[in-house]
Amino acid sequence: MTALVKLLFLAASLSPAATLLVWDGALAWPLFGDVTLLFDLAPLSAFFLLLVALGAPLAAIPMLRDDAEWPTYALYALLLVGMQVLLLAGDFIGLFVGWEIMTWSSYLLLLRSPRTTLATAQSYILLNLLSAFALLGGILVYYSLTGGFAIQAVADLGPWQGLALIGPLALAFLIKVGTVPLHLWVPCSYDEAPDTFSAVLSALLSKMGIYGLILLLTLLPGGLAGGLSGGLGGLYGHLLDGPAAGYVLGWIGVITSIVATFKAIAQEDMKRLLAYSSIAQVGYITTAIGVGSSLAIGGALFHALVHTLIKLLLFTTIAGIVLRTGLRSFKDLGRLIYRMPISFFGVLIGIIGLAGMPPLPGFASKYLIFVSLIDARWLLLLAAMILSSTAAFLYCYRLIYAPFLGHANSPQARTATEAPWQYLVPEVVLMGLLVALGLFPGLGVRLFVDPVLTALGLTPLGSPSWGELATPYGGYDGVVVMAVFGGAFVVVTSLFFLLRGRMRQAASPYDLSYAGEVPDETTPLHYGAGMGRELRRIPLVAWILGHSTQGLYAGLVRQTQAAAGLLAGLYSGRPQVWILLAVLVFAAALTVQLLAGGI
Amino acid sequence: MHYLLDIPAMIATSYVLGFLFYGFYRQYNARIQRRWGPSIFQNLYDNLKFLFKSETLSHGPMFFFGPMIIVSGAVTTVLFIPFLKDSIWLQGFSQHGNLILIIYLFVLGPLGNALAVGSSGNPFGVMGVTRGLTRLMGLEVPFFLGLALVMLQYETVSVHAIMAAQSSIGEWTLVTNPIAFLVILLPFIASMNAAPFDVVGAPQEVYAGPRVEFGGRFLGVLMTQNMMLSVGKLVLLVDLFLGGATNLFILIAKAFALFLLITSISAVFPRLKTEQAVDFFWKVPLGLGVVGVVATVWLQ
Amino acid sequence: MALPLTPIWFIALPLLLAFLAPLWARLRLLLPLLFGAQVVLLALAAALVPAVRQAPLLETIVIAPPLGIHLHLDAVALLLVTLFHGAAALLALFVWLDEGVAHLRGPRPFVLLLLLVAGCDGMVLTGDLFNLYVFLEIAGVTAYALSALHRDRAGLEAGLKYVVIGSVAAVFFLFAVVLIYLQTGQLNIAAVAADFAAIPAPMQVLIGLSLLVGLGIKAELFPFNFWVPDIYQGSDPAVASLFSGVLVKAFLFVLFHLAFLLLADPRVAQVWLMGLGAATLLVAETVALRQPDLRRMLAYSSLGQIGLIALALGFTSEATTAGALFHMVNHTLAKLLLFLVAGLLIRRAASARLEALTGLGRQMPLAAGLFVLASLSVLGLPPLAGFASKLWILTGFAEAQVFWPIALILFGALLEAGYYFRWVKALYATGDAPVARGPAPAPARSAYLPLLLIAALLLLLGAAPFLLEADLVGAAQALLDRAATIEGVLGAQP
Amino acid sequence: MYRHSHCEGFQQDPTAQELGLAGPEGGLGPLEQLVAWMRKRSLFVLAFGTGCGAIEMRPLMTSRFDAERFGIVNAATPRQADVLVISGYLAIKTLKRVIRSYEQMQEPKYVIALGSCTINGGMYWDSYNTVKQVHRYLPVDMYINGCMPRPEALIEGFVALQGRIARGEPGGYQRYRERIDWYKANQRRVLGDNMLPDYTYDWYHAGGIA
Repeated sequence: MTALVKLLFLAASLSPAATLLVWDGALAWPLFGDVTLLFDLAPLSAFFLLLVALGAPLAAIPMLRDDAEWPTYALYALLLVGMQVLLLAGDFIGLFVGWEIMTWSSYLLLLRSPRTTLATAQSYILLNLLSAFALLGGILVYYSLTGGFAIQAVADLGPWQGLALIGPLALAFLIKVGTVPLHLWVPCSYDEAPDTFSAVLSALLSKMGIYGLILLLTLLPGGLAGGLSGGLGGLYGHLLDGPAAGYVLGWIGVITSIVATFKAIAQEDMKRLLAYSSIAQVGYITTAIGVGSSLAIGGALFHALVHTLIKLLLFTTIAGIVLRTGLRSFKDLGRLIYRMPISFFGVLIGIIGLAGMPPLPGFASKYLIFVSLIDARWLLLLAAMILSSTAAFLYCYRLIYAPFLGHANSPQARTATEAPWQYLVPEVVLMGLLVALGLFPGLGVRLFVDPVLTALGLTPLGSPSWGELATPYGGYDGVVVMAVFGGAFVVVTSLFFLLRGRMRQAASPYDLSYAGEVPDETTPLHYGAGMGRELRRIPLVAWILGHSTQGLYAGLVRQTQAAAGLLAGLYSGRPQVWILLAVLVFAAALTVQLLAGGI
Repeated sequence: MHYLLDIPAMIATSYVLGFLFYGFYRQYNARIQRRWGPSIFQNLYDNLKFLFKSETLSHGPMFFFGPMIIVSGAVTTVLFIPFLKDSIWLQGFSQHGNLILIIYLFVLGPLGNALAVGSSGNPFGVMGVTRGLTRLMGLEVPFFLGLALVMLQYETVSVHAIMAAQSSIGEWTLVTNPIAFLVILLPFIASMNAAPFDVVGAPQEVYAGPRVEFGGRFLGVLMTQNMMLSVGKLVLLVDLFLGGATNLFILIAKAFALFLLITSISAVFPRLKTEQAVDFFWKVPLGLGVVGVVATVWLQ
Repeated sequence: MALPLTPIWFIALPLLLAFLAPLWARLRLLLPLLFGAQVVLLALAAALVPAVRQAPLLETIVIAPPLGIHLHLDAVALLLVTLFHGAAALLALFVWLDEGVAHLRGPRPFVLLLLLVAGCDGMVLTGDLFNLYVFLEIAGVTAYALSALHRDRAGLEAGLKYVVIGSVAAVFFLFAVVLIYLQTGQLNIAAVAADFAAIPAPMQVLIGLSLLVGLGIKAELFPFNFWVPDIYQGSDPAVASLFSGVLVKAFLFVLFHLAFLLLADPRVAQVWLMGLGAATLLVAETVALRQPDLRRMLAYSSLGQIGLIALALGFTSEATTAGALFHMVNHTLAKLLLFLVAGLLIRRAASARLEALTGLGRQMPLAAGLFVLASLSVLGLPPLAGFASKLWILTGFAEAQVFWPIALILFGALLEAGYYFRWVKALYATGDAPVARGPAPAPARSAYLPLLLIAALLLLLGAAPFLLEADLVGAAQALLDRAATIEGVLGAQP
Repeated sequence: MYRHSHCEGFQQDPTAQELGLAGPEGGLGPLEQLVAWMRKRSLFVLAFGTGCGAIEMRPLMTSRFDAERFGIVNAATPRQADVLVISGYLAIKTLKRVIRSYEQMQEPKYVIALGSCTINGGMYWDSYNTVKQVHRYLPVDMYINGCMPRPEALIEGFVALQGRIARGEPGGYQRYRERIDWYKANQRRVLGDNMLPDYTYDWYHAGGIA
């Protein structure tokens, strides 16, 4: 019985891939009046559907492990359906339907976790519904402008109309993306969601916001085709070589990534750190979308792909650790490298990609984004992005050091075993994909990015060879980098062994040079908890870490509650009050009307 | 075949220049302190001595691979930097690389080594690594901004093209875009791990920082890569700002001039704390960079 | 003899059955008949559809001129009647299948339920002010009795309060009717409408306002709806579902029907009705945020929905009106489901408090799932019916380039989500073991049949709203087209 | 009344002195010579300031006497050091740390003990708490006597050590490895249950001998 259910579940998780492969032709489903759902597969949505098709099964396999009962499976399938509807939709109503199905099914999935608190659940659903309703509002504005729901570029758009159209839609998508200060729901929900589901939240759901943002650009006059004159550029003119409106979006993205990066460094919880880091990564994509040039959109798409793979890998691996140790805090783990080697390599590959280190694809996408910023001559944005992407090294190092290196800080960490195969299979697959993509960025561009760019009317990046990533500003060859590094590594290692002398293995992990002292288990040797404390002495970082948006939202909630209490006072259970009020209102209205009537 | 000669040539050049420069550095410091100082080959002696230590303590596989990774990173970096202008020699694989790639390769090795430091389990080492990463966070911003000014000036990220664009002294980036040079100068000193930004390996404070557990041949390996990488960085700056070099002697001369400037600055300043350094980078060089951006980009 | 298919049966059949209640009680046929009657009437309504699509049916039974019973069955009336009987049928089925609601299975509730539905039918069907008043009183009185059916303190208090406020409303309404009769000497609505314009303006205002207050109290519009939570909380959830699903709709219809008919220019009423609707929506949704009692929360939520419907109907554009009628249908279904599920949950937890229901979803997964489904529909989230109707309303506003109601409705929906999901979270919460459960056993599986039926309807209407599109648009036209109605009625009069 | 036999260090144990290891037969090969010369030219000093003698290390390193001329520089950690300088009298409490640091140094490694106190306890000759003869616990390569020995003396000592290194004479570390049991016994006698872990001991006994 359960086996059958799990089999069905796997089949369902493969449905996006099936859709991607076999979907052809458009389907129309009338609702009422002139509202009709059109389903069609455009290259842009095909790209994001590809992400879902990749991610869905890989995220589903670990779910087979935990004895999750059928509701989880059903909701996950529903979530996939929602995403497919969203991506296939050729009109806004279909988009909204998919969006909402995605929202509430993911919310119900979030509730499956025993750790979810009321505050988390409420912040998740309310902010996401705010996004959804903002989307609906924008859609209605669009409808009143064009008289239809089909997604296509608006013919001509005044600045104010543009604002009225862009404003709500951008709000909706930015909430989904989780940009500061709308990111409240992201960390807590990613953290408290079921461990195997956080991967989906971070890897797939956030990408839907990206899809929306790119879709938003295509709405504007001339779509993206017009280069600078099209997209955001068509709205409020240009700043340097980029669209002025995009400059704002760019800063939103970069500030998001900076804030999120520093918050991530300060986290004590692995999943929370990953949550903040995914906010930061998506911030880069937002910036790139703000630039809106061919390079930038290419970089954004590439980074979306890479980030999906990386976050699936990292969240799955961390879920494995949590499964085996039951611990999620940096200060409790340590020295797992000997206990969970495969997981170690998973996290290693993940953070190398996250840090954007060559030769993994994280560098390719960042390279495209950097070059696009230079091309747009937005150097200050570039510097800010460098800040966050360099600061990212800190939390990347912490992510690998605290759990895997150093000293085991808890009995669970001392006795943990390697994660089960349901976790390892996706990890290995993802590692392979990442390495392959890092070797052949040109191939990745050719297969995934260029079709979308051509469909959007942008000039494709093109790639002379599989390994080479080419831009007008010059490129690099992933194969050569990897080959040179690998060759150097082999040569150096062999040379090292040619040298005379003995290698001596440390007799115990506590055989450390410790100022002549002899440390032991009781000595606090694991630096995982305190890492990055001195950052707080840097004024900027201290300011960022010292502030939070929670107070704002809490205040909002308090005020609403107060208003509710005030109004509830009206609904006292005393009939005489009711009647009195009714009569008073009657009299008042009568006098008003009569006076207004002027008799 | 060409590569078989070229690659060893590049590695040898960077190594030899490396220990000579550092030997000079120690003598120079000694003279400033009214000492005789060691011989100019002292760094070679130290390095070889460590490489021939008869015993080396290792803390496990990851600890062993760290130094290997960092040397491979240094070699890779050097091989992606063109040493000479319009010459087929000492080019390595620089046609397949670019400036941004090189900047990232600079930190590739140290990050790999950081894993080894972590796996040694010595908290002082990890403290040093954290300081190093924090300092990196501080210095990369103005450093990259300055380089971005250069990239924007020549509208390319290829070192070859930038070098080729500066044929005469009048066209050196140092002359045409001095502000960019000023912006990157101090961050560059920090990236060379020279005073006053050398708090990472503070011997008494964090017990030699990242290197605390590395002895014997590992230490020799680390010294080797340090020398090579420093030379690589110097050569890169020569390529970018001093118009590159057509032959080895000009290269040495220009690199030495640059090195002299750096050592002179670093010899006379006391050490900064980590957060002081970062704050400094975000105020002075970055502010200068912003000024540069406004002056050279916005006002055109 | 073949009985003619006339609208009169909608009222006559329930009355007949109700008066013969003791007989049925003896034959143990109460529950089957309660269900059967509704089904029969549903069938009758279905049978009448083609005829009504041609032209509204008129039926006049003259008692003593000018007194008589004028029945006027047009598209909108048919729609509502169908809705009422559908809802009543589902409720009856639930009462039949679920042994839990013992106090709803005797002869007294049998009579009351039938009379209530009959009264509502009458209000919708009648074309005569005096009959309207009569039916209004029938429905009202039965409602008082029903809410007091629960012979406990809360029930009796609710009943008493209901009597008080209801009679006040009736007074206002009667006052308006009397005034109209004095002014025009007419009681036939159409006839009144024809020469309402002749009445001096101040008198028009007086009549209009007293109508507004009287029906506003009954239809639960904002400044007059303070009584609602108490009543819904006090009376049995099943009964409350009938109030919120059927009774209120009938009153709402009457209010707007009169407003559209009497006023030559609906804009006069527009500001009042839309304003009241908006106020109701906002206030109710806000107050609901802090309700610790499930029944009160549902009551406020239904107030909010009423406000939304009033807002949309008041706008008097065809799209919004059709959407509003559609929303009436959806809201009736959703609230029926919500209240019935709430009844099950409350019975299980022996309390309606939030903390008492914590974690109940793990014990009654099906009930909790249905609760979530209905909440999603009320919130107007796709792919459920509530979404379609809300979208219809919103597009109606967008077409007219009027955006403040859109913002208001979306904001209201957000507030609504705020409290609905609070309850959903509570249902699925884990950790602390929920407080002591009542002795009541889990309800019979069969009891879920009607609930699942409603859920299926919600899904169907959400996925394929075009099934009802023709009827809804027709109804909207019938409701809005004043001239046609008057002409049709007066033209057909002896 | 105080008796010599109670005072640790006076029980002469001649074996420690007698023991000397033969150098490599037939001198050094060219590569060994080169390596030896490199080792001679670069000595990283772990200056363990056990006593007042530490005061003499500073002028040695700084401008006046500038030991860096001889390639003698300070090392931060024992892992990087070649020479362990025990500067002055060695309390038993400090002995443990000194041994620990010595064992953490990587071979080849040398020990220089300076000051009379390290030779015979000096002015602490009758202290219950001062190690009299360091070579019973660590293989001292070079004693530099005097109280205090001036930096010139230190330099002379270093130069002498360099000479031994260049000639390839066996260092004390070899003796330590050969006689580890004896050294450990001595250490255990004074340190008692405050003994340091047996990492090196186990390593040598696991066949770590080259």
